[in-house]
Amino acid sequence: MSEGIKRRDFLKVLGVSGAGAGLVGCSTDQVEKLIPYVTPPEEITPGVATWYSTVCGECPAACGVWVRTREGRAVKVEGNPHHPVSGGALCARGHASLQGLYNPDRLEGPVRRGEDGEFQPIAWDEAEALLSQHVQDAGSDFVFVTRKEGPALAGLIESVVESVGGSRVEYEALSEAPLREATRMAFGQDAVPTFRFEEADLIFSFGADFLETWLSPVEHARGFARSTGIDEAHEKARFVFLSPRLSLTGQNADEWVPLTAGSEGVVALAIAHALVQRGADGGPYSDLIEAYDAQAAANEAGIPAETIEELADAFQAASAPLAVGPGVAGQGANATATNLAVLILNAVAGSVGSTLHVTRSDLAAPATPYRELADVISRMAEGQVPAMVLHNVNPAYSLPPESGFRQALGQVGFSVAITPHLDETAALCDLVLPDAHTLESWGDSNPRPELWALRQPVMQPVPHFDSRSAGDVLVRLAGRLGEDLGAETFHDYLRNRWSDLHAELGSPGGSFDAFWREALRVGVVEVDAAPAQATAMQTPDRALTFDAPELEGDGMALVVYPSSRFGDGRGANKPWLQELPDPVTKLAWHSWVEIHPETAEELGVRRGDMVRVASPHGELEVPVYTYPGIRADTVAIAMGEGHENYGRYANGNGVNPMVLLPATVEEPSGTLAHLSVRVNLEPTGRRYSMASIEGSDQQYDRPIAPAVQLEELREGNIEEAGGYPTRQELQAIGGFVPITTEAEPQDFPLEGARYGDYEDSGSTPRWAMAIDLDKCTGCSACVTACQSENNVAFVGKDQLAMGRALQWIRLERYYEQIDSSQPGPVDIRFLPMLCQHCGNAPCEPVCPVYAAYHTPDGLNAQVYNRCVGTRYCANNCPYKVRVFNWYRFSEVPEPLNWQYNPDVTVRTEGIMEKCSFCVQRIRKSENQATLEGRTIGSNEVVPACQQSCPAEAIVFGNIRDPESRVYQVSNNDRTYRVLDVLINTQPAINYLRKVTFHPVESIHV
Amino acid sequence: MKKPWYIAMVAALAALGSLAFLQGQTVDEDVDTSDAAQVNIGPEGQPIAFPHNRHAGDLQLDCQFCHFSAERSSSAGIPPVATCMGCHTFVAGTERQEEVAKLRGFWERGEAIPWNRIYKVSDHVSFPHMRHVSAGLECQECHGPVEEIGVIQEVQQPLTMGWCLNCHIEQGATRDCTACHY
Amino acid sequence: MATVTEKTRAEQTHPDVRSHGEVNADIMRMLSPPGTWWWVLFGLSIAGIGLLAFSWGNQLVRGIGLSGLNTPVGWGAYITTFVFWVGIAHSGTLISAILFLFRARWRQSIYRAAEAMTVFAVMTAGLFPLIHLGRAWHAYWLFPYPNERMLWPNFRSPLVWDVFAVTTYFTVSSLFFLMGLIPDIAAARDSAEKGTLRQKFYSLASVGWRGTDRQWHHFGKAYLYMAALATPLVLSVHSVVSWDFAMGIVPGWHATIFAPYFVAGAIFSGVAMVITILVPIRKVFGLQKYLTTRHFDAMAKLCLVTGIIVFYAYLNEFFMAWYSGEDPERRVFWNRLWGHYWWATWIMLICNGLIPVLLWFKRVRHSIAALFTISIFINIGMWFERFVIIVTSLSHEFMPFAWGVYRPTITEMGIVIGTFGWFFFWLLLFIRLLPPVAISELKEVLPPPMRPKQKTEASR
Amino acid sequence: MSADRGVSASGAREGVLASFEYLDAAVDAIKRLRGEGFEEITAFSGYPEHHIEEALGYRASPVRLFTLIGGLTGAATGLAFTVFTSMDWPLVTGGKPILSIPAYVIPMFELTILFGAFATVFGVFYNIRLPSLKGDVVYDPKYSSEGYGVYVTAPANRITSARSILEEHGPASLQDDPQGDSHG
Repeated sequence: MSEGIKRRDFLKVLGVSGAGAGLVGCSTDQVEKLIPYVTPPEEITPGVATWYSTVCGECPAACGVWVRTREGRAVKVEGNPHHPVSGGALCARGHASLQGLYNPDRLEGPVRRGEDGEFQPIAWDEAEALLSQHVQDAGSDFVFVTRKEGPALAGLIESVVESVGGSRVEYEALSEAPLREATRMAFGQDAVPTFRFEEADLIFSFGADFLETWLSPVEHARGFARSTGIDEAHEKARFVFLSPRLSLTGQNADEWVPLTAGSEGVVALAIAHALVQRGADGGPYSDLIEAYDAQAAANEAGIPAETIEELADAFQAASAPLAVGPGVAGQGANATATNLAVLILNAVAGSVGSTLHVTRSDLAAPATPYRELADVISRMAEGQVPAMVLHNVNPAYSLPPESGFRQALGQVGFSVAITPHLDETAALCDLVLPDAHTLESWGDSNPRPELWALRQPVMQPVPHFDSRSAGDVLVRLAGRLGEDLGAETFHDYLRNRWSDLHAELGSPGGSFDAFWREALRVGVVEVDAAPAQATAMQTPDRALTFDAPELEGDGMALVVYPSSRFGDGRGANKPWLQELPDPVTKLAWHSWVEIHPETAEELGVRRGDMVRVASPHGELEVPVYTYPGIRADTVAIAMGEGHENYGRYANGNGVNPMVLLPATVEEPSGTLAHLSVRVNLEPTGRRYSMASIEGSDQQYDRPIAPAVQLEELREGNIEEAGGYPTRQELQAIGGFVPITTEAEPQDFPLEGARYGDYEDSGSTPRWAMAIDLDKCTGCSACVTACQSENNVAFVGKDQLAMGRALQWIRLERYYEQIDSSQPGPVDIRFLPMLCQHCGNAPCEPVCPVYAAYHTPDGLNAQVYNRCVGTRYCANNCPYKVRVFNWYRFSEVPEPLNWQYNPDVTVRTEGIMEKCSFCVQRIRKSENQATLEGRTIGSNEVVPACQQSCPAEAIVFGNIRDPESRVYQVSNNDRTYRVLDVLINTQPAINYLRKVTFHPVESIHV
Repeated sequence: MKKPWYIAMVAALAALGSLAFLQGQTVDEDVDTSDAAQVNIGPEGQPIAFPHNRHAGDLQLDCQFCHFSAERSSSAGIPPVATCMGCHTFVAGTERQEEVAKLRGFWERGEAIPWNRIYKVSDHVSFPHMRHVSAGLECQECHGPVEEIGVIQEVQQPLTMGWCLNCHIEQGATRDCTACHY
Repeated sequence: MATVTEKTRAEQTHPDVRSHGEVNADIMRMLSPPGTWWWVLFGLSIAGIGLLAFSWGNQLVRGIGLSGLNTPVGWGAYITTFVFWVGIAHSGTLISAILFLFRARWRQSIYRAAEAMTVFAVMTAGLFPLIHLGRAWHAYWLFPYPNERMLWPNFRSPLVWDVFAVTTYFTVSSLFFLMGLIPDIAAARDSAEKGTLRQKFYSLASVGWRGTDRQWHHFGKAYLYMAALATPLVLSVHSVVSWDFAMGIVPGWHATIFAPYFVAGAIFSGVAMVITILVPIRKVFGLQKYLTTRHFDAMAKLCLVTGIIVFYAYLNEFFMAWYSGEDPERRVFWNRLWGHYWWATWIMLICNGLIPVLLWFKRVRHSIAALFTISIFINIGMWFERFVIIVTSLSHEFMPFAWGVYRPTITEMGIVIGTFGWFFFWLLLFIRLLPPVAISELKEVLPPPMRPKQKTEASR
Repeated sequence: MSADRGVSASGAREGVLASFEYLDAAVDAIKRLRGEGFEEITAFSGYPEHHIEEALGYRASPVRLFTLIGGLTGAATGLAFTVFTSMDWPLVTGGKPILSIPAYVIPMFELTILFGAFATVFGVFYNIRLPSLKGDVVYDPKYSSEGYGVYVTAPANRITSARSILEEHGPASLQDDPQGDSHG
């Protein structure tokens, strides 16, 4: 069927060690090669997946993951259920790490800048010799810049740098330094607190995007969903978001306090003040708190004073309140102070020790903030840095140009970049060493004191690229520098460190080899958690100003926030992430500036108009996205896009907001202040064709994503509260009578259809799904998970702008209540829309060739190879979940195609496709069950979306079995089926209504 | 009067009908036969002239001795060179020892043997070997009398959908499309 | 037998036609070697076919993505034009079959051209189901033929009904057309000079027709039965086409009124197209004798009636949408009038609802120029009607979040325009090679030659 | 009418072909001939002239039977085919029954028309013995444009009386046909 990548091409690569690699993608007319192993790796069976546990390297949260490999190739990344951070879930960026591994823009080998200024290939040994030579010569002036790495690699770097007496700078564009500094000041601990969202019953977020980028999103999302999701006892935590802009996290809030940018600190203190007035203990900060009364804070924040009082009442009333923030976007010149203020609020409310824990931190040395890099830059500029290594960092992109990094790098005698692929920084270096991808290299992580995890290579290095892991390079470098590490490879070095750790931990699990193997198998080692310490606050060791910072320039405050898809921009060259519609704006492949509709009106611009955004430090042109979730006096731009030299999928997409920012150092934490300028917008008169999947953000009273107020739910009258009256029709005799529908999703097929294969289909499973909209956070991880599992192609900006996105899951987002003018309830409904596998599927009878039909086990099947492409089914699908292959989107450059899942057909042009309920997983489980001589279990099959969902909102199984989880979850007052009351499609997907605290105006359809 | 012309007319119609039917009986071009029946490599096609009749026939080796994963995986598995060397380290072969020499060459060079694939269904078909093995199907049902053939160079069966279906219907196995197509 | 009485000229459909022989002479003159204008038009239509071939070929190679279609709007210009041509195809059989059964005396001189138009229009329409397929090379899977894979088409699908309806319609209307041609081809054979290629061709095509009593007898009966078969067929075909939409649950499609609504629309557009084509033919060949104002008057009246039905259907749709109380239904129609595609809707309403009102006036109906202009407006309006029904409905369905906009592309326009070249290519060939006016049937409505009075006592 | 109709006398046969300018003349001539017992008459005209058919006393044409049988065959085929294919590989679509008869009515209907039409065409050709490129039929090309022809055959001994009857009605031309077996 597919002329492009054939599933069985994977067999060809069986012996990657051997000749196989070159043969991938050879076209079908040739006789296909079968490449067996020379010696078989015992754990690999062709056609059967092998799983390896490792650590995700996409962000510092370091989730534990399992990687599924087939015939020696990684094809899917999934959360490691044993790992407390990921808890079995994974975010979109984690899934997309595969496209980093197989990225066609990875360096094919080490390159050195020649006389002509162009990069020339160079042999590895030569390159390493060159490196050690320069490091040697540089001696104490040698600088090693790295990002936050695992303990082992960090330690190795440390010792290498020390061996020549040089200096090491650890740089993270998204720095939690202010939080860390505030914690140090408040509790005398150089640590990042852990936040237990799961245990909170009231959550205040002062702009912390803890569901997207802040610290450990997946872990937070799980806890958040568990606490704010309604439970059997009809209890749910409440979430208030205090920030000038609603991030995705904010969109999940029950209430929004749209305060002015930077005023989070004073508001937090004012709430604390109000609490103290209500009898709480201000502790050492009592005097400080005294200074901040509600009215003053309210004035500064541009909100009514009552709001602060109400918030204080709520916070006091709550049994386990929790306040977090601010996020990176809120890091102004007073970032540390604001963090401190929020910690004070927690302390005053007594949350410390319950929902917020400050523990002794064994983390590798903290990411030193921008200040130290700034010093290095000045030294570089003065030519005092003869040699430096930049490992997996991209300051040339992620720092404001004003920092002068680019120019300074030019003054460095010999600059070396160790990175898997060329980026803006590497492009300026003299020598570039291709680093192995994290999925190809060894390493470890220690995200929490009590948590250790190993990173192991899940496959042979991708043969297209002659890469070496930084660890190995550094071990050899140390050797050349005369440092004796007692290790030939980084693997040995890691083992040594871990054997020390093993001894340190008192030799758990007997011999070290056993311990090591177990660590590799399970993927995580949990040691006795260090007791939570220092819940008592100390007096601050220095004075701080909590007031909102004075923003430079005039016009509207500019919020620069980390993208939930690209973080600081390192994910930008992964098509899946580019193609993933931003959870908030539903735009893909480009940048935008978010401005309030009223502001847009004043400016005389519409959504999609190009505007020139000018700050005192720079300007850029970007299309307007009118967003009701942002204050009228604020605009926001996401980081991550606007790359110039980062690969074919990133270059030229959108803009990099850093050009608008000054290189201001925040004191005392020394991080880069993101919130520091005001900007002016000026229409250019040009239009921009935005790549959006959003048709309308309104439900028009249709039975799509209803909600119910908590009180109503408790009283059990769900129909009145946003429910739908039973449909009635007028009949000749008897007047209005209810329309009869088969009520239960397990009723399939109709009696009349029980023939042939369908005779006993009353007893076969009917696969069904339940999605709890009260849990779904709209994070869109399921979208990418599905894309990765089901070989869903990406289409690119132009095609997506035409409305040809191929993703099988569309995360719909509807606005019910959203008002940026004053504090109040916010109600935004998320609806993961995928094929509903209707019992009465409108798409099936219209297909002329039976390409769409219903299987006896209740799947709405799409037979790709039978499809002729009339698109009638898509027209007739009321949910619009069928997508069409307009071109041969599946033909992607080598080796991206190595990621394709061998269990799923790769679709070629002219074919309709859609969610299959991961039928390949169902069949696999059936085959397994048959081999074991049993029937398939009701909860046995876990589709990719459910597996990935950090909020645990999705449940899949056989709904005919009353014991199945899907049946039990669906058996709920809140259960409804989208559009069912309107068109009686009898979907197999049961949604559970969102629950709100405020009244929901009834929807009558 | 002049009857022949309309007799001819009827005959022509009949001819057309039967033509359509015969066309139906033959394999359609959309069944990706380029991967299936049509594969026919030359006499020197396989890198090593491996005599199935010698191993599976004379020596009575069990198919799954070499195709090790047939009973537990959807793919039957191609024996690693090590498996061959298990015997051929000692057995130099009776006739055509040069072929065994080739094998040893591969082994010494640590190279994989680039066998040419003969049996292959289209890419939109998933064929779980284990289901068929566990159902007690003989390998020969699909692969023909391998134990009598020397160097396998062409498939013995059409490997087309109709051919699969006939067996599925006879055996009372499922006819559901998504059993094979997904 | 009673003597055949003389008619006064006023009562006759063709007052200016004096004798039977004159008819043959005039019609045969049309088959004489073509003039430059014909070659110009012929060249244009060849160019059109070239455009069609290029655009379609390009689309086959590069992918259906060259069209502007997207996820909410899976059907667009292609299906629109398909329905347009199928509609055009309806007037022919209507005029030849239904009016034949109704014994409408004015059909004789126009039905041949109308029928030819029908056949060619179906040939054109038949291209689009192929063109719009994602995998056109698998189109034959829609036909029920015994195959190795033991697969059959899904007879529940309106598209399979379509395959049956359209192929049947093409076959039957072609048979009807060719059968009616035989006596006239014989006439052409008799008038062509011996030994020429034309004469050979005609004598072959006339299958030895002699015009004997027996031949006329069975022929007339057969023609009647064919008409009786074609009448329900012509009504069924566009009903089936309408069910392609009405069977869907798409708001704006799912309506019981669709079958009659579409049939009326089809006849409306078909008759308009007949006028559009006959006016120039009449002018060029000087057929004023045969195509009198009374013919055009009758066609105009037919237009008027069907136009009124169509316009009623429009209003009815809007009313039902409002009356249903369903938001999806209501919003679709609101969106038609005021939404993204408002211009298409208003073109449709003006061309099909407003302009035909002029046909109430006899002066308009008797002005060939006015009729010609109006008929062209109607053709445009009817194309947009289908566009509105298909595109506006699909772009505004149940899930607001999935609403989308469709813009036709160059490729689509090229193919749509190209098919006009294809259509006129056949039409031009036809009027040059075969008698475009039915000679024998025309004579049926002419007064037969009678003996001068003084001789009549011979019959007692 | 055709030679196989009516009593054909023994012995050699001759024929006469008369061309008439006027319809009523031709019609009267035919009536007279039939009155005199001449049954083997072929009339030529350029268009279907019901006066002539009346004069020759035609009854209903058997073509309608072809149409009827064809139509019924079509309907039966349509039903059998749709039902058979649905049962041959039962697949449920849209929760509808395997046998969705209402949907099958449409293919049935179309096949009814199709088969009916084919049968009709076959029927007419069969009944008028066409196509035939037999050249020896007595025929005058001008009939297809104007005028009428009356061709009568009779045993040699009676042919003169036939010729005289024709002459009485003032034919435009008159020509003898020695074969006398040239009925179309």
